[in-house]
Amino acid sequence: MDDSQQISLNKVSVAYPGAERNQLSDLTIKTPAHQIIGILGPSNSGKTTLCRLLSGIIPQVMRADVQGEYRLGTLNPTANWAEINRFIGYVFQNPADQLSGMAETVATEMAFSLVNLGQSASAIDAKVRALARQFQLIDQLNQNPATLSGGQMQRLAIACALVTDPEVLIFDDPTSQMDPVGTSQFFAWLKNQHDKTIFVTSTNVDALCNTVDSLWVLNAGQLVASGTPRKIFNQPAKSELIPAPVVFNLASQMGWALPDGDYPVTQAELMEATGHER
Amino acid sequence: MSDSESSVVLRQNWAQNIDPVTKLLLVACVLLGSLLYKSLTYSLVVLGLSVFLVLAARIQAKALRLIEFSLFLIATIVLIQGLLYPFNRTVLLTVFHLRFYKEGLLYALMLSSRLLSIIFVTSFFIFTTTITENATYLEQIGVPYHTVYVLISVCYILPQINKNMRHIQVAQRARGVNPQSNIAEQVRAIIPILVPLITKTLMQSVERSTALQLRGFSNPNRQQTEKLTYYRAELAHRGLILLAALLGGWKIWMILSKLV
Amino acid sequence: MSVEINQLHFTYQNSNFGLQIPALSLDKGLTAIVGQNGAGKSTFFKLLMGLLPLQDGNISINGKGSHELTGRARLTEIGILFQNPDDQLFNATVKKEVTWSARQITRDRAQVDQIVESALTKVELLDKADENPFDLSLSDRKLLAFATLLATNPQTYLMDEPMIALDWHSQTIVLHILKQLADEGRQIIVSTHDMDLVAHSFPRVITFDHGAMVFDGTPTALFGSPAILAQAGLLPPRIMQLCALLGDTNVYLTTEDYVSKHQA
Amino acid sequence: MQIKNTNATSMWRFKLSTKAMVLIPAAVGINYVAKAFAEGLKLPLWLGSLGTYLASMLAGPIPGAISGFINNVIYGLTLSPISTIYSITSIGIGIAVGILFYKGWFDSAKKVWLAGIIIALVSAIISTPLNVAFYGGQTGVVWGDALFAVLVSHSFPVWIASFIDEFVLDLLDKIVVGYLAYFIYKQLPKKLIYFFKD
Repeated sequence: MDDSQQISLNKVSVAYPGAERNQLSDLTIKTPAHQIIGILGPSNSGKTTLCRLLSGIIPQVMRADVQGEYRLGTLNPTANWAEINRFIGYVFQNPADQLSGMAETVATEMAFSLVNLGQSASAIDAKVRALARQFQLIDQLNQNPATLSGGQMQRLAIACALVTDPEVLIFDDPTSQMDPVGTSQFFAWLKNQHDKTIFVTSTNVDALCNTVDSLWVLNAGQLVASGTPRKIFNQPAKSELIPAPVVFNLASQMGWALPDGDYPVTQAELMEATGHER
Repeated sequence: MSDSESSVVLRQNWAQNIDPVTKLLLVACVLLGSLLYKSLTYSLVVLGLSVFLVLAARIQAKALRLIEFSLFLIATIVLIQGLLYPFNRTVLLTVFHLRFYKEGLLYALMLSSRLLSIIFVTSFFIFTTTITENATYLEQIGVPYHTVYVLISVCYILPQINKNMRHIQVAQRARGVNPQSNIAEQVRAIIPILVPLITKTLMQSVERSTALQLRGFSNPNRQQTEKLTYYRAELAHRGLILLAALLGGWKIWMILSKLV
Repeated sequence: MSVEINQLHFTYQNSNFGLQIPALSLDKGLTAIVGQNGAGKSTFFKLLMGLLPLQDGNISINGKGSHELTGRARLTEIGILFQNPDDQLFNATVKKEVTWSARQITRDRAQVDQIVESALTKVELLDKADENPFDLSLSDRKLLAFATLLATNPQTYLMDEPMIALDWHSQTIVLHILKQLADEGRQIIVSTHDMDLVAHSFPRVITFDHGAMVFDGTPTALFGSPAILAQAGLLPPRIMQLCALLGDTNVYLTTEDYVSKHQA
Repeated sequence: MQIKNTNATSMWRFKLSTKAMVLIPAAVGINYVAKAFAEGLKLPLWLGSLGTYLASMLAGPIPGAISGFINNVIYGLTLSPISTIYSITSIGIGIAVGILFYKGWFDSAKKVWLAGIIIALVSAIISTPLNVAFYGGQTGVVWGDALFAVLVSHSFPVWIASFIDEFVLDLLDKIVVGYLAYFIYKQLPKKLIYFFKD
């Protein structure tokens, strides 16, 4: 696997100016790109700081003293910062903060990133309509963004991040304000996004385990565990830091193990372990 | 997505076919003129022109509402200048044995007509342009997008700050602060309302600054797609800049001729 | 000591949303309010707090008409924790924030200090007493807002989505405190999306849908009627979703509940 | 804990970063809402420069001056056209606050009222010629104009009477806003202060 397909962090530490302790300390990991990575951990564990580092917000927008090297395939955020939106789509925890504050209609809001790239009106119009259809916002195109409902605003924020077809997507706790139906729709949509590198932080352990390819577990700025959800929750020295998903609790208490002795963590593995899948 | 207008699209109201920058230059000229010239006839002429402008654009109702702010002020000007203008000589009328002088009243008339003409010519700009029209046109004539953003986003941030304020007032009432009762309670409510409001407004501006940059805000080859066209915009700009130069030049000429 | 509501009707001016509650009595213990975003949960809470005008019908809070309770008198009867703590924090330090609330009900120095210390200890923020509230994480800011509510210690607690933005440890802290308060005989009314929380901790659950009360009973009864769940746009607890995948459509509240019934 | 200006980046850094550009509209918004709040209180206070103070304290005199200027221009082009004239005064206030803050005059409560007096002086010095030119020396505030009338009737020259009228109002307003800004700045989270500082 050549370097362009690798995500690698080597002894990465980040400290905000005036902060007593490092927000991230000594992160080291090497993993293939083009997968969905879930980032888990208690509050103050450094999840948001890691998202800011990977996207280039640190140090481009937010000053911080960063040590160590980090690579996202061939992308170097600081080098091509002016055209960053071509490579990275970032979705904030609070979608309202994502809007440009200058658009009278949903369509103009979605077009903002493309106008900044200097694309032609027709190309922008086509792209915006396609995304509006994909995110059920087609009838809201001429509506003022401020009048959207919570769920619509969340979908608009995601659409704005995707409009430039970026290779890397970063979601910082996107479903915290969504109701259960909205949350399951989001993770279902996320599961079938292919050949993109996606980072998603969340406290919803069950949804993450069912969706991601691998998990990074942070605690107080350190990477305490990483790997597939199955590997992480079947480790003997599993820390009490992260509550296990319901699938794992159920299977471990009922003794439903997978052929290799691990207990299932995702719904698919549960079906396999209980011999239900057709 | 409105497609780009190629030829001069005549909007229904003639005033909307004049570009925003011309209207702003008009306001600047009237301001400059009233700063430089104290003559009554000049001020009355300018007032007449601005009233005609407002009537022709059929925005007199809205313009009058803007005037309400200043009517009380104009009344005090007439009162104070009428009685106390330093160059008062000839008594015009006495009311409740208060002596009103001709010179003072004329001076007050000059001041008031200037204030009214500024309000009228500004309302010509306010009530015949929209925020997006201003933003698009400023960028179209070459104003860097960063500057346009700073100027125009103010109009969008205000509704959001007011919404934040209402949420905070409700939240603080639940904690025992009641900002709507007597003056003492209102003063005591200043800190509990303003601190969260300002912190939240500044935090949101941090988030927005990050979001903007992530969406390519500082990209040099940004290309606005919409092209607005107006009636003889170029000509109007040059004409008004010339007018401003004339106003300034004439004043300097008058000062020099007095000295020599 | 209970919250009595009857013939309550409320509509916002320029929207077709209307809240109707014919009759409802909330007595001591834990009660959950569930329903989709926009179903009327927050409006209901604001009406109980007297933050929205009482259009018609009446609400009595522990024997007193809700709209007679003004300013400080209400603080010891009923209090609310909003979903977003940032609208309420305005003091220079965590300690001063809680002290401000304590001083709304008592001026006695010793009593205030005792209230502040006990509130901060319960939410485990005592070690951050001198920090600026806005330098804390969102999870800690929410615990701080909860501490200010504990400082006034009302008879009725309204909690609007308390678990949102809290990490797991903080969620266990809040739940533990709420259970303690319920055992002391206070009314604890919690609006939430977390059906697992409702299943494992709440003896009573009320469901709102488009401003109407469509269910009032036990979680077991609610999760046993798929029609109401579908109408209100709700999902059953995760254990039931899994069992459905395995072809078992019985009602289970927790994993332990399932295991104990199948551990033959 | 007062954030000293650790690295001595010059306070006159002109190239406006995106941060300053987003701070300016927020500062103007704060000016508006503080002014509306003061009008609700019916006290002889404007409070309309609170946002300008905070912008100068957070990002230096240039963003402070610009937010003051834009505040009056936008206020003039939306609500009361005459206030466009006073954008010059707001520039003066922004610069004065920026310099005083940089020199440490907002470090402790005791110094703030001194800073307030200086800012009131700056504001009055710039506003008086504008008041004379446009209002014949008045300020538009009833309290101040009554004082102006009394002074002129005791044959004070119009310029002096107008300056006193403006200064008395500015004194109260600029000191109160000074303390409000001082108190709010102390409350702001560290990460916000560092964000706008570089």
